[in-house]
Amino acid sequence: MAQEGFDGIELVVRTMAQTAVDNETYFSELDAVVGDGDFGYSLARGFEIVLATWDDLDRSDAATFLRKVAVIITSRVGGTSGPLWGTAFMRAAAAAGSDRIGAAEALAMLRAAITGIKERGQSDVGDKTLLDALVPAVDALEGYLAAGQGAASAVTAAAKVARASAEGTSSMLAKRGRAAYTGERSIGSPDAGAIGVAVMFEQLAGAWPG
Amino acid sequence: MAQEGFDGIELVVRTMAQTAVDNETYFSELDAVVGDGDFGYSLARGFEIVLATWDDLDRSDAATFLRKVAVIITSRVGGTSGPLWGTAFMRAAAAAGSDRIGAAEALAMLRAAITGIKERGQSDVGDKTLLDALVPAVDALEGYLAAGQGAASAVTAAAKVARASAEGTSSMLAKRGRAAYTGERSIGSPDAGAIGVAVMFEQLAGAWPG
Amino acid sequence: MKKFVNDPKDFVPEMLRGIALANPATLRYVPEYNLIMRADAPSENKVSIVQGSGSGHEPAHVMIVGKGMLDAACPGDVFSAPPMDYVLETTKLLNSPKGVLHIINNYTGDRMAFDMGREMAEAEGIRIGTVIVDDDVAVKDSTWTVGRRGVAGNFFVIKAIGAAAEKGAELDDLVALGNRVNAVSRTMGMALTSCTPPAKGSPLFDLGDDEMEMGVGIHGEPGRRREKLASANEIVDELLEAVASDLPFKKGDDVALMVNGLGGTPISELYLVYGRAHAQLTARGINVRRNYVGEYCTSLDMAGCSLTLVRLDEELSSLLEAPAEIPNRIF
Amino acid sequence: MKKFVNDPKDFVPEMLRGIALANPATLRYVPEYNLIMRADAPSENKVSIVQGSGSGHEPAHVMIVGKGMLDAACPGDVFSAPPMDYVLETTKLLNSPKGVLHIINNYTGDRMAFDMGREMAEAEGIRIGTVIVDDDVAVKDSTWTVGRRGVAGNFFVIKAIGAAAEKGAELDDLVALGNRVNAVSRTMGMALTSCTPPAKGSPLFDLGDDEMEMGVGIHGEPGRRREKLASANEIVDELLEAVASDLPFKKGDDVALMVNGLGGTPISELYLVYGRAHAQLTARGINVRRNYVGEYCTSLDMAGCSLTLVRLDEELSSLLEAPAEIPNRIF
Ligand SMILES: Nc1ncnc2c1ncn2[C@@H]1O[C@H](COP(=O)(O)OP(=O)(O)O)[C@@H](O)[C@H]1O
Ligand SMILES: Nc1ncnc2c1ncn2[C@@H]1O[C@H](COP(=O)(O)OP(=O)(O)O)[C@@H](O)[C@H]1O
Ligand SMILES: [Mg+2]
Ligand SMILES: [Mg+2]
Ligand SMILES: [Mg+2]
Ligand SMILES: [Mg+2]
Repeated sequence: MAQEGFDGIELVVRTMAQTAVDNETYFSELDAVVGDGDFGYSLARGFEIVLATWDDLDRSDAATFLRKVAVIITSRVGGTSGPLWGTAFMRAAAAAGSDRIGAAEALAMLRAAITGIKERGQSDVGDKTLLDALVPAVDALEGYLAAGQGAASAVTAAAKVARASAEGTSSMLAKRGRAAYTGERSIGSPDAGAIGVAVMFEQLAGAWPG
Repeated sequence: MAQEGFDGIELVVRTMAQTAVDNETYFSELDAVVGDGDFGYSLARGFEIVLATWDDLDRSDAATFLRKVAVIITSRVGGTSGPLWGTAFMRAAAAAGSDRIGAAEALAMLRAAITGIKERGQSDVGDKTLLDALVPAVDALEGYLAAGQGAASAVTAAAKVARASAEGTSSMLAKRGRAAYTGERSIGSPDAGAIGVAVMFEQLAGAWPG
Repeated sequence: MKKFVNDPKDFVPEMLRGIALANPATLRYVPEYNLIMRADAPSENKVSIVQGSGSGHEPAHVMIVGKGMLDAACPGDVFSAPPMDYVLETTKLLNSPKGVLHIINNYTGDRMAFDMGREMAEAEGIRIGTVIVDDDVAVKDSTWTVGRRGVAGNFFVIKAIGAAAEKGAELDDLVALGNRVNAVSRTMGMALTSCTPPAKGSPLFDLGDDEMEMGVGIHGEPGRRREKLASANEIVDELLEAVASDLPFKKGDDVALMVNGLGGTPISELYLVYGRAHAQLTARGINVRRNYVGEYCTSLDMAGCSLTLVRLDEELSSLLEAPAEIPNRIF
Repeated sequence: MKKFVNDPKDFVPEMLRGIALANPATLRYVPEYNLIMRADAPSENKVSIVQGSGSGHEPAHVMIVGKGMLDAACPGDVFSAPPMDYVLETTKLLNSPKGVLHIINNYTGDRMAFDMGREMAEAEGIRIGTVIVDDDVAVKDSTWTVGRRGVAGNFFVIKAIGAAAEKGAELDDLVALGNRVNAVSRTMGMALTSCTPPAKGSPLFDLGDDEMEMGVGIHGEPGRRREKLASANEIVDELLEAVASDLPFKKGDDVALMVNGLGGTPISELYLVYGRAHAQLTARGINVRRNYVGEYCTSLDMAGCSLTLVRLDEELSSLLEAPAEIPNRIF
């Protein structure tokens, strides 16, 4: 029997996947500025398989479901994104447990994903990576939920933070990833991964049952 | 002692050389349309040496002088133009004889050059080559001189014929040279060599002591 | 996009299929993992040498699989490190009692994929050694970057390791050899034009008609700086100064000099560049003992080149001279 | 102009100097006649094999001088046949009691230069044989043209003759062999982009973003027709049909298949093209016994390719397989 609270996770994954596929060209263009222009292509190749196999993904519980997604991402996505996003899904799966997934559990999973990305990427907030959108957005989400906001409005507010933070990476100097090779020249354009995260949050805000 | 009538030959050669050097880019552009774009470059590489060594060229007699020019052209000009123009100068030298050079002698030299080009190129009038400017121009020159015109006005009139004939090659189908490979596609643009000959005639008309 | 391409998503597999068809007796293509391997690998008596990296750098690395060089290459898509899965499965297929050696260009994605793949392969009991190539002097090392990039110098690391492995060297010795070759190899590249990834369909970056990018990466990453287009001699002198002063290479050193085309530059120009570089090194008292002029590690159709210097000793020279049998051949 | 060039007039000599510096032990460069020759040529016991043609087609022919291939190449400037003088002086320098063989691509300028050079050399008592290469099926032969052009097929003529000459074959036999190889070789090329001669500084012709030129010449001469840009598979199929139906190549034939890059196309794309061509030939029942993928006869920096088919027999196969030692090498 499907686990309670599972719908939310399905919605998040499906929105991420659809956003990645819909924005393939845009995300690649962003990565072309100081990177190598494959971010959107790489993500789309993995997430399009998530969508294509959507109905057949094992839904025994949230952890299993997320592990299946993680396997698709790690086996089909190359570049830096494959290991990073794959690790994120794998860690989220591990944190999912088998109980009911409420706000606290969801936040724990997001935190686990962030920790996984940091470890895998040997990176942190301030390095001009997707973490610079993801971490502030999750912080905000946590704050809004703690303040008693409903999920829908908390996600919407978090999406605004993600967007602002992602745009804010423009003024940062890249310290991780391919953009870091360019030193000073990385300043002046936003990080592709951070914008990617912001767009996913925005799409999620739009899709969340209000 | 320098041969009588030699000045005219020097003027012709010098004008040809200067014209080739001045029109390097233009002549190459013409050759680029259905050829390989090196006609101007090739001619200029030979004739610039003619100019650079001008004062030192052996002037014992017209034949020797022209033979020296022929050697420079054959040893420094590649492509089809080297053998063709080298042969032309060589045959003109052979026809120069050692007597005074008047109109008849000059015409004989031009005819010898034409025959040399035809033999070397296995080509004739109508093949869309420089012959299609050179032959009508020399025919005209002969006609005007026979009709009693002075050299200056005969050259000017011949230059007009050269120009009209060269432009007229536009409607012709190339049967010799690199342009011939393009078949029907050679129609619509003039032959580079023919235009080259016309420009040389025009420059000569301008330079001829009136 | 002026390319020979069908569906851009099939670009890499269709290229690999071409390589396989051209070398039916010696190579095996495993489509599931984008893998090109020696048909006779793995061998019980030989460490298996594996290199993965993004595609778009051909002949590196899929066209240098063969006796005396790589046992397998598992490329990712154009400019993307292979997914971890490919690394793992390739490692399993190439498993030898003498071990498997991973040669990795120093990029975040490549290192992550190989780290994860190694972890999982070791969990299955496979012995793995790792050599990281980071020869690009364009990128100034600093505490906060991931270090220098791996570029055309990987040819020398692979060639030396490949030759030594063929002679039966042990895994640890090969790792030491690879590190030693990498430590004496320095490269810098520059772009005259951008390159066009098939999936993008347009140039990766814009470079003005009168501009060039000094220190460009082989994935089109921006370099040290953009400059006004200069003459061949000026370009060579600048690259050479950056490369030679880095190790530094000194008067009396014996070196291998590689002029590597980035994909869109004709070999005529590469020899012109070689002539200048050789003459300038000679003037510095550096002896060019071996040379390489052609394409070794490209960036799709980018016009440009890189210069690599490798300091030679007897052992390295003889490993570089050893024969090899790879798809990338003249006859 | 995005090129490695100093003064365009020095382009060819500077390239030749680079080749000479890269091969000091085996080659000699004679600047007066733009000549690259084997350092150990001429030999009393071997016919000297000479090829001249315009430059801009590298590695043809200056980078394939060496044991087993050419004894000398005397190129003209970019896309210009060598002046007659170079032909004559090269022939004199390479004079051997067994004779000198001229291999000539069928262009007016080249034939004239070699005709004149031959005449003058014979007057000096040198024995000369001539082989004309005209493998390009793009140009329809007719009574009034100079016949087909010589393009990438010249590699096979040179390779076979070079190998046979090394074994001591006589001049007349080499001429017969060259004609025989030429008679079973067919090529057609196509351009995705134009090329830029250094002295011109701009593209030789204009090709729209959505256009390609089928049957282009290696000097940028227009081809059969300009078409809308097509997929790799469609292009290969069209070239193959033109080439295969010309000899014609028949079911059961053993062939060598060459995919030749024109200078600006990366080898990744050439292998993609190869894969399609090989598969299509197999489908026709034509057996690809040998293959060549890379750059053999280019057109400066032109993006594009040509396909060559050569019908093989035992003798030709073994001549093609024979070793050779030329500047154009991988290691
Ligand atoms: N070490 C890292 N830690 C976290 N995120 C990273 C790291 N390196 C890169 N990224 C993120 O990944 C994005 C690039 O992904 P991708 O294009 O797949 O990588 P690449 O092509 O450089 O291998 C960057 O925009 C950045 O947000
Ligand atoms: N067989 C020929 N006979 C006479 N003139 C010729 C012949 N072939 C070419 N030409 C002339 O030479 C010109 C081209 O010269 P050039 O560019 O040096 O030759 P290519 O580059 O084709 O070897 C043509 O425009 C034409 O006028
Ligand atoms: Mg990227
Ligand atoms: Mg021409
Ligand atoms: Mg990448
Ligand atoms: Mg020419």
